[in-house]
Amino acid sequence: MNKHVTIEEVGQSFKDGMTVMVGGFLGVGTPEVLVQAILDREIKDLTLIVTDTGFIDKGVGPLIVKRLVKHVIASHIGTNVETGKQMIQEQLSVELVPQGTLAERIRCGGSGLGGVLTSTGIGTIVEANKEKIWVDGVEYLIEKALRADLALLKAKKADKAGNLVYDKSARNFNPVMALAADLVIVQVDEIVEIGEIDPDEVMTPGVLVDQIICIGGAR
Amino acid sequence: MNKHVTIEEVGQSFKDGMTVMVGGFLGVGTPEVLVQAILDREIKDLTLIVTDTGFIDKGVGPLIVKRLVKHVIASHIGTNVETGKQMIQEQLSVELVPQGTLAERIRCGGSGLGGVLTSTGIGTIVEANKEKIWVDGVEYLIEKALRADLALLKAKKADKAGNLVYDKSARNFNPVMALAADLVIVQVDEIVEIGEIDPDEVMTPGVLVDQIICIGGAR
Amino acid sequence: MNAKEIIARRVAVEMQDGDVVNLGIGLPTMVANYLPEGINVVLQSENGFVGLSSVGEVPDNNLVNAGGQHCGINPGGAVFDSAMSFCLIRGGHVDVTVLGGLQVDQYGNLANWMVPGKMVPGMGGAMDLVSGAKKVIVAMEHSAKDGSSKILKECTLPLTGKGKVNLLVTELGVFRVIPEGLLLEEIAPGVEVETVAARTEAALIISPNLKVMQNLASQI
Amino acid sequence: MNAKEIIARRVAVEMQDGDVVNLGIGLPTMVANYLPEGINVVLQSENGFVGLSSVGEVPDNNLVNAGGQHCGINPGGAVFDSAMSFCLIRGGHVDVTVLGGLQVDQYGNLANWMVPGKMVPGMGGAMDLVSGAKKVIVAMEHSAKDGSSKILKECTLPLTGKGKVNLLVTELGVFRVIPEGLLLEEIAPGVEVETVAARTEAALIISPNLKVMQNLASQI
Repeated sequence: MNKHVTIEEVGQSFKDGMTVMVGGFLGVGTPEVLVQAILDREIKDLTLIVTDTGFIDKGVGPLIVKRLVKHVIASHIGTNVETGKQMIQEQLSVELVPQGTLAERIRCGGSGLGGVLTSTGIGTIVEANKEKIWVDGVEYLIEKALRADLALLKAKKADKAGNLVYDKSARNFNPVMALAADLVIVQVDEIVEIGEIDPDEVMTPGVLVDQIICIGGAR
Repeated sequence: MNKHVTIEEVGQSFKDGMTVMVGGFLGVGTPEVLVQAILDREIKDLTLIVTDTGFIDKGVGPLIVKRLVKHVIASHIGTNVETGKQMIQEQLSVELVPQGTLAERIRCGGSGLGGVLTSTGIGTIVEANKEKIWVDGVEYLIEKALRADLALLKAKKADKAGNLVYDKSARNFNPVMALAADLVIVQVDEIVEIGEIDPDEVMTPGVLVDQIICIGGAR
Repeated sequence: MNAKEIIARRVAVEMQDGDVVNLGIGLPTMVANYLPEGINVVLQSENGFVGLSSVGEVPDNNLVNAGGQHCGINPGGAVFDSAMSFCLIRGGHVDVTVLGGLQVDQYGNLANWMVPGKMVPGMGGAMDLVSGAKKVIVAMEHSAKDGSSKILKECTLPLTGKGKVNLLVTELGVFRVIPEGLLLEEIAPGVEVETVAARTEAALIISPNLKVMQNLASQI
Repeated sequence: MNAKEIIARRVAVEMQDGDVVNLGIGLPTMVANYLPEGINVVLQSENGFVGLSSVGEVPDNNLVNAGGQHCGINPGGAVFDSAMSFCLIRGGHVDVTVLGGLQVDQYGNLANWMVPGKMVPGMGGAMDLVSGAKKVIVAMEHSAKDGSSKILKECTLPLTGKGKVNLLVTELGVFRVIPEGLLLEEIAPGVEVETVAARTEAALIISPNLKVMQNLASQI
């Protein structure tokens, strides 16, 4: 069960119109080689689920610049001027989601949960078109689960069974996204043999990971 | 900010009638010294939130045997005959919760979430007195958050800032319970200086922990 | 070969190489002993890890299975907390769960967690497993100790899950839950269909391709 | 001392030793520079860690703050994923959050994440922070660049949070949100109450114990 593959093999599963989650926070923890693979193949009409749309030249930003994305679900788009521009021109639709709600919705999508009750966004436009419910005297929004066809993630290290270890703040959304996509592909800096990562040190269990590309090997 | 205290100091915060979460699974990962401290002080009328009630002589079981508990919220009570006996005699009330739902309810209680939507328990008596909701064609139960006054946890190692590292399957409910109580007390096998645990290896951040007792020091 | 061994052997055939599998306590645990050659599965333990294996020479008090018994963890295993464990279980990341049963009915309902007035151990993780695993297999003896059928038109005990069972394996046969009811697909060697029907309260649909139970012949 | 420094200095006084604090991007970040002696706080970074500190000699590309800038992490810090980060934020484990503002009103409403038709950067983590932090402090300049008041009877921009602001600090004073409205508790040295009132659209309640803004005198 060696999940180590080449970047060419990975690209075969990319399809126009797919929904893609990409890990990272302002480009940190974003698998740039996997993003580049989408760019190279010009996979289009993507729905992108990300915490932010990066910068025009970093993170998932280039996917927006190249106009491969038709819909974005994100908490922040301010650092990539192209996102706002295309949104105002109505060439791109954007659903803005509070960052904590985004994390929970993705986690729900990967955990057999239909959604969560959160008070984040109560009294704001985030309420629009959502059900609300009172529990023990507090009003909550019902925020629904999110899933994707594909998750593109980045980790520091993997073993060949797909167990992942992340590095510092490059962890961010990667672990929850590993739960919530039909196909999970991870770019790692280093790949080691099974048994070289202590089970207690695994941050994302390999059973969630389908394919791994290693930068050392892929470049 | 040294959170290392003695077992005597810890006991001062115990109160009759309090709601207590105790980590562990069939006694593994249960802080037996902290449980003993409740026994020694005969703190009574407890509401206990646990995954199981252990055995008559292991885990939280002795709290039941000593009749210090009036209400239990748990997923499994079968390994402690006293729990069932007191329940049938109506000396103890028991709310049985599916184990995954219990974990989520505790996590919600510690995370500012009012509850989650789960399909676990649909069509069973777990539905009783609960709201149901349909989301995208699937029926879910609304399961509400749980909190406690006190959480008693166990870890392998802590630094003096309260950062925790658990050992193998002794992790179980300890990390979610660390989120969900007003006072969080942890029994550890080893206490180290701040800086000796790599931030990436911390399993529960110290900001969630109030007090630590170290077995080496306490016994 | 006793009934439990027959059942465990047959359930083992359902596993595919690489499957993530959760085995309930008791009979289901035996399935791991009969995996066909070349089929390696990753065992999930609901108390918080994958890579469950048999206990090593020196038992570790911090490493137990969901029944609280000492166990081991394979290289390539991973430990997590209970919340994550059930994210995996409910979220469809467990390919197969094998559970024991007190009753199964022709609607795919399962009752295995309590007998009112008698035994209320609690559902533990069973409700999450039947709710979330991709494939739910019930492995149980065909009849109760008093000889009554455990395979009913409709369960009388409180349910663990409603309409969630995919496959039922007993020492008499293999039954698939289909919209029309229980389809008898395989039958134990030397057992007559009439015998199975007589010992089953639920109505049975007999598969036109009825076969002898797999993975047993060579051992009998 | 410029307006931003006045504000940051005063906000710093609100911190208690050991507080877990989340500082927004921009002006709020400056608060860390003015913590009183003996007050050590644990800075939470919403992208996934506690123990945020200034960047070391060799920047690490995998260690950035919530603004994407290189930073450091203190000994005793801890890293986690974004879900856990917001469990801390929403769950009341952050004692104080300091946020910038476009508008604050007398009901404790805050608007700081979009200007329709002009600027829609998104709310990032701000809505979770105002919803979940134990104490929400808005640190902003008193007036907009065009001189108009940012402290209103009612916010006109889309809200970040409804009724969640506890304290507002500007270069002119300190305003506590109470059920009756905005209570002016402290005023900048040399500034008249009338000046503050004139530059504030919201109705002000003047505290009978009105004081000079703390932590400034020694520096002016």
